[in-house]
Amino acid sequence: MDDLYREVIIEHYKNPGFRGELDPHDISFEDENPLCGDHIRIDLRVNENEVVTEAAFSGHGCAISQASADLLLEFIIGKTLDEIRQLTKDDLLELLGIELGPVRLKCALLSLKVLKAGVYGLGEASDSLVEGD
Amino acid sequence: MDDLYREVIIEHYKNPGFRGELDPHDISFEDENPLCGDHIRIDLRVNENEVVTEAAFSGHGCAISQASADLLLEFIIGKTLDEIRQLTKDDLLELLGIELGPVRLKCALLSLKVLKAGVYGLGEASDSLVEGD
Amino acid sequence: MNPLDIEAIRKDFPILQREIHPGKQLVYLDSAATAQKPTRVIEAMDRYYRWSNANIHRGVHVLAEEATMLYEDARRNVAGFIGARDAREIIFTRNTTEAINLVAYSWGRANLQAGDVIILTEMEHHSNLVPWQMLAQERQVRLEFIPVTDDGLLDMEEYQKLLMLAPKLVAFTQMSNVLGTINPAGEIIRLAHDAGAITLVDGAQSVPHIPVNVVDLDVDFLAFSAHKMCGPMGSGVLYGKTALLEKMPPFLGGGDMIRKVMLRSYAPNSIPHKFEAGTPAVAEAVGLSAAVDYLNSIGMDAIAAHEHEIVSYALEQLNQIPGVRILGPDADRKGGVVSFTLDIAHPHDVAQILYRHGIAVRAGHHCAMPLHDRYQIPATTRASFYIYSTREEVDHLVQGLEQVKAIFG
Amino acid sequence: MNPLDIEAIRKDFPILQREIHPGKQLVYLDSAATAQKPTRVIEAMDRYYRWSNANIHRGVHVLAEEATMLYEDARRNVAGFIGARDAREIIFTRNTTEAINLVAYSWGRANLQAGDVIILTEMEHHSNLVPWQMLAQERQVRLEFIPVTDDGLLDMEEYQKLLMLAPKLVAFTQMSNVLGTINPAGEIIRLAHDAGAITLVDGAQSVPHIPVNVVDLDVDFLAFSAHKMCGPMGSGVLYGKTALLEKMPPFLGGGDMIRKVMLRSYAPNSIPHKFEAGTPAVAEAVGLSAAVDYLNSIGMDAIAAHEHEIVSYALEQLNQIPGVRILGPDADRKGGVVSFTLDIAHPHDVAQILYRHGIAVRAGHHCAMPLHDRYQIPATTRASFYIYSTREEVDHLVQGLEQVKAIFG
Ligand SMILES: Cc1ncc(COP(=O)(O)O)c(C=O)c1O
Ligand SMILES: Cc1ncc(COP(=O)(O)O)c(C=O)c1O
Repeated sequence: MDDLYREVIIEHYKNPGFRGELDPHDISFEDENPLCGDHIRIDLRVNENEVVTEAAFSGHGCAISQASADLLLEFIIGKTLDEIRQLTKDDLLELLGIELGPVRLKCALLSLKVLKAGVYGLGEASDSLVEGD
Repeated sequence: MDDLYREVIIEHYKNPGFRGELDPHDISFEDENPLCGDHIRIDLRVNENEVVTEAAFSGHGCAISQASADLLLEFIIGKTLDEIRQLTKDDLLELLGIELGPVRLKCALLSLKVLKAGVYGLGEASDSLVEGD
Repeated sequence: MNPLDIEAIRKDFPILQREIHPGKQLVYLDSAATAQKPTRVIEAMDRYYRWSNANIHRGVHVLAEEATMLYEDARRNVAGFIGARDAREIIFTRNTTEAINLVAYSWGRANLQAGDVIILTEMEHHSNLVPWQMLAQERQVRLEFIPVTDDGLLDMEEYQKLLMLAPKLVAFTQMSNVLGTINPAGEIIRLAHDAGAITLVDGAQSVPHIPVNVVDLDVDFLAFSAHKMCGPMGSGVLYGKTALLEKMPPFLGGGDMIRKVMLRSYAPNSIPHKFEAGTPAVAEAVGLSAAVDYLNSIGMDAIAAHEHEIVSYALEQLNQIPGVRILGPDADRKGGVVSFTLDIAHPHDVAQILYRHGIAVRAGHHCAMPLHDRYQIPATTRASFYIYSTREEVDHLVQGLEQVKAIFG
Repeated sequence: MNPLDIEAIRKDFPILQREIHPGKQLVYLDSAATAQKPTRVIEAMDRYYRWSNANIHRGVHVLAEEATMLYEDARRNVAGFIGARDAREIIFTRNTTEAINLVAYSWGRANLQAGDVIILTEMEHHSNLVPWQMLAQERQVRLEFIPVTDDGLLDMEEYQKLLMLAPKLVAFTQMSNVLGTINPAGEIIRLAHDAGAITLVDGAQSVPHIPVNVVDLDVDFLAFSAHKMCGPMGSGVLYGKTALLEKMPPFLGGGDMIRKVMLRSYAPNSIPHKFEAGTPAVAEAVGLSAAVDYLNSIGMDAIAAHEHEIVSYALEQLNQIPGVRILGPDADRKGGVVSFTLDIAHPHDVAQILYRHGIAVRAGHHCAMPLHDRYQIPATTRASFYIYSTREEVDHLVQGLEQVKAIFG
């Protein structure tokens, strides 16, 4: 049996460390997964060296999408924007530590997609930001 | 093996007794089978008792459609219009003496359809004239 | 009416034998999305391809004649199944969606002008919304919606008021794929006709599950899908009254739908062929016909009764679980569909965890976003039943939900 | 390139084993109408229904994920088969006819105005004529036709003249289903692009029989049908360049083609889903994918070479029969299609008598009435070949024609 709902996921879902909004922020982006209605907004504050100092997410959705956002923000604190641009699908899946079918993969990747679209300053979040391996 | 092309059919196809046009005529009608392009026109002369005295067909098409027209006209000479109105698909098939699949059936019935549409004085030949048993 | 012999019926469906996880047999509670197929339907198509496959209507060889006969027999069989008087009133499409689009493009564009009103309902599937939205946008047609009450019924008083707008068309689902509500189709149609409107019934959920008779209903158009009634994918049906179909312009152009073609113009064929352009899905029609035979052999009354029993039991059981909120009316007003939310877990997580136990349900908006908006919830978990569903499967569902609560509680 | 092992290939097709009359095995010479299906295609669909059947895209249970994966794998497989760079350029339709109608409705209605010119050819199948006639009628678009020469080729000089009309679209068949002519598609497309037109290729006859690469051709739209390439009925493909597809409005409205739906408006999904409304024909896509695998395992070059050999032999043999008149060019310019007339017998009678000998050919206008008008004949008899066709079958055809002459002579 898969361990999609291993404790760390449930823990981050029920008691997220980074839920909230940052106002003012340096970077903010939001998007949703039309398939299931999962919605994520991410706000970042970065210092003059482009290092992320603070991060928060808001929105709603399934445990996978919300826990993934929380784990992701925990991971990027102290990273540079350039390092964030290099993040891949595999990095995120490693953070989550689970295997996902194609439908739930979209839930997991939503936060990474939103994050990268924000960091790249794009008008629209594209699947190609998190695909391609 | 079926005897669709038994001698009488080929004979009526190659040497039809009633091919031609009647001018003037009392009744004339023509129609075609859009599926295969078979085309039949039938002209009739009737006397004051509504008895068919002369008949002719023209047009083009497969042996079944043309032989069927020739056999049909041979059969109706001397018949009344009322008798013609009573003719059914089975009557024609009996004249032909063959069994037909649904596609070729349309070829065989074209002459009967044209004949009855003409006798009924219809604007259009309808399949319902030769169906329904 | 005898209860169904479920044990025997389940043996007819090979997929129900599948083990999803070691020791966990498939519990398929997703029949509203698509029904499973009995062996006889699968074999009918298999036999068609191994024995009779040909293109139809224009061939004189035996394969072409057999294929034509099988295809037209399927049409007659489907006509009989819904009580249509004339097989020419049956048009084969890909699915319900295409059938409704056919009406919107052909009847709609020929008959509706700016300012004309179409009445729909708040519980429609996207398939019975978007085609009319497209038409409304193109032609400035006005869409109005019969509201849904808190307990999932159509507000018939509001409907009567909307009818005063003199609508040209009333299009509604006979059974909601989310709420399960079985709408009073006969009454809705009668009132529409009195107001001078024609009617379209989305029968995607009703035709597979309850007896439907187009003459009794006096409905003008009825659309449904083979794949939800034990038949194959790629096959759907539009029923239309002869008088309407004959006056409608063609929809798709191409082979078979024509009587004659010149370089710059064409003359259309008679119905139903006028609406079937190109090589049709013959094997799929054969499969649908086998599905109709299968459903007839069991009886639509018996099927409806069986589903009523299962859904009653499911409501009873689910209502006992704290935190479960069920959408839609009570069992007497609905078919075999139960959509619900659980307070502590998202529907996707619910479905995923159920699936760990071999239970296939669906989570999401079920192609009815506006209805979910109406209830202000983004998604639900849906269990849906069919001939092969059992009380034990409902018990599995309930046990699965207990697991969900254990994980998220 | 080795010649095909025809004996082995024929064993893959169950229907070819069928005895039509006692002692008379089926001689199937009607593959241009529809191809027969190898066991692996039939079994792929069978397995799908017995093991993985589910509705796609929105389910989290294993069946839904398997079905989604199978469906999207089929898309990628088809993309690879025609050399498309991106699987999103592949839209599943019912058949070639629907694919062409999709372009006429969506691209056509969004891009063409009164007075705009579309160039077609005199050898088009009704499927690539009627959709444009409908559009022309609705929008006062002007249709022009590349003439066909007496020996069945497109008149390229006339084409160049027509291009001076600055057409918006050039739509033509890559291979005629009557003449067998393989048109110089690359050149036609290049000239069209130079003149500022986009291009649509009807690949119904070419994709099954010769290697086709959309990137090499630089074609904008390509339409074809699964059932003519060893795949199932109810499945067709529209290839379109991403840039075009993304700008086109949706065609059919309903489930899956949307991103978001409100009561009175919707936002469309991205391509290819934008053009696939409602439950798609998943089993059929799986069948098509198996057919692609089958054709790839033999090789399109080998298939084309085999058909060239058979059609050369057929032309040689038929030309020796007095009274036979063959339409179209010589073997070097055509695929495996031979349409002919016999002076003393009508094509229907020819086909019927051949059929007595177990030989399935087609007689009629083959959905190309204007082409037959061009040659001033109402109908032809057509023999068409595929991977499983043999020289012996051509010999049977010739013997059958001798019988026709004996009866009518
Ligand atoms: C050249 C050509 N175009 C289009 C078609 C139409 O294909 P379908 O009937 O599968 O839509 C055919 C086959 O009948 C054809 O031969
Ligand atoms: C009520 C209702 N209408 C329409 C549809 C659309 O059916 P299909 O996807 O087969 O076109 C469905 C099923 O998804 C449905 O449940």
